[in-house]
Amino acid sequence: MRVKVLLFAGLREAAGEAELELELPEGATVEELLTALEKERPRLSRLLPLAKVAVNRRVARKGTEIHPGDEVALIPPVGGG
Amino acid sequence: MRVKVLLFAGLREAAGEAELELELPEGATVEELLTALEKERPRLSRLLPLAKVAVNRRVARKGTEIHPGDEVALIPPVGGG
Amino acid sequence: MEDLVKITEEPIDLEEVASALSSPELGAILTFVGTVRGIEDGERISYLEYEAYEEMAKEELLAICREIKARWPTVQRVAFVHRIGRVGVGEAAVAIGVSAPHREETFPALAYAVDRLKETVPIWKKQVGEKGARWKPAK
Amino acid sequence: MEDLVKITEEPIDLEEVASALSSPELGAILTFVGTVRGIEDGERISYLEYEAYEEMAKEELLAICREIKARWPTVQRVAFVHRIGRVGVGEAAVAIGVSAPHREETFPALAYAVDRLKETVPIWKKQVGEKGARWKPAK
Repeated sequence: MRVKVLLFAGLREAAGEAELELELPEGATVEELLTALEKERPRLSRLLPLAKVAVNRRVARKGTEIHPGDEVALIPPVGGG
Repeated sequence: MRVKVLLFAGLREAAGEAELELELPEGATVEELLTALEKERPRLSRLLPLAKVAVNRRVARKGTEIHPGDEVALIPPVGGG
Repeated sequence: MEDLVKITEEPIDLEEVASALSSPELGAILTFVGTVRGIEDGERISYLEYEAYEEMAKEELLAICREIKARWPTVQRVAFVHRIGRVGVGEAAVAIGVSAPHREETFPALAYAVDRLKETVPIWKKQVGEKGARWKPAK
Repeated sequence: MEDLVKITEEPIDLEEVASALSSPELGAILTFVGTVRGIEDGERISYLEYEAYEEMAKEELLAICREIKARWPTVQRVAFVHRIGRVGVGEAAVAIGVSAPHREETFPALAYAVDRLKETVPIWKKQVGEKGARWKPAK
């Protein structure tokens, strides 16, 4: 499946794009997504360990499975206000 | 000496005036002022025990002496805000 | 800029309060607004009527400003605006604010400012409602 | 009336925040405004640039509104307005407010709201100053 991943803040700048697409096996976990992403975008490797992953706008665990149509986003450390 | 006394809130309404004058011996204390006031305005007697007395805009003790030209005010229980 | 201490018959201008507390070093502005409730202990209220011993109230409020800055030294500005005269239901009777570079001390400082206003400043309120009019001391 | 949750590129309108929190039963309105400081750790700042994952940020803010009202039940309204894009020194980046019939619960509720905003809501700030630009996580 093709999964769209939203990027923000430092991760967006490091990637040079606000969203990207990854090819993943259906039902791949968040952890597998991160591994695939690090392989495809090595320049994100320093920032990825600090980021949380949101699936459908909720922070997900490493083992959460991703399904077609899910909204996936990488959340680097936040700092509103 | 003639001493001007400012009245506020319930005391002002009970007295029917916002300020009054009392004749007191020079150097009379706050306590003596209250006694004289109660005698001259008996209808204030219920409210006077609840009030503080300010001399020159500071809350004074019973023994504080009043001098000519002092600004005396009766402060019933406050409730701003 | 000085602290803002004002007793006024005009409606309270929140922009004036915000601007008195604003400065490029002060990143945290905390403001309390007290408004007139339409119901008190089950009684429908028409309006409140506030009265102040203005000169003494201003001196007391300035003293509270100094106390706050001594006790919470990061707080750099304090504002007190109290309306007097008739204040209708839903309208602001008082606005109290503090500002500091960071927010931590603004919360205890403002809570203290509100408490002290109610305890020691010569301002009185008469509640006028369906059961008549009466002077209400602070709770 | 609903809670106010808004993420906007426009300057924050404090009147809108006050009006969202106002109602004749709600006598206590407490508002925090966070502004951009001109100096951070000795560095002169030009501006901050805020970015949000807007859809998720709004859902998180609405969840915080619900948490607050569950934990401090007298709090009846909550407002969060966060500016995004470039915010100049001295300008407001965020306004957060709560209102209740009486003031007691507004203080802990608002302190909690500010803390939670900084910890969990997907909004980022880039500080641009004389030493360059960098993303700043919350302290």
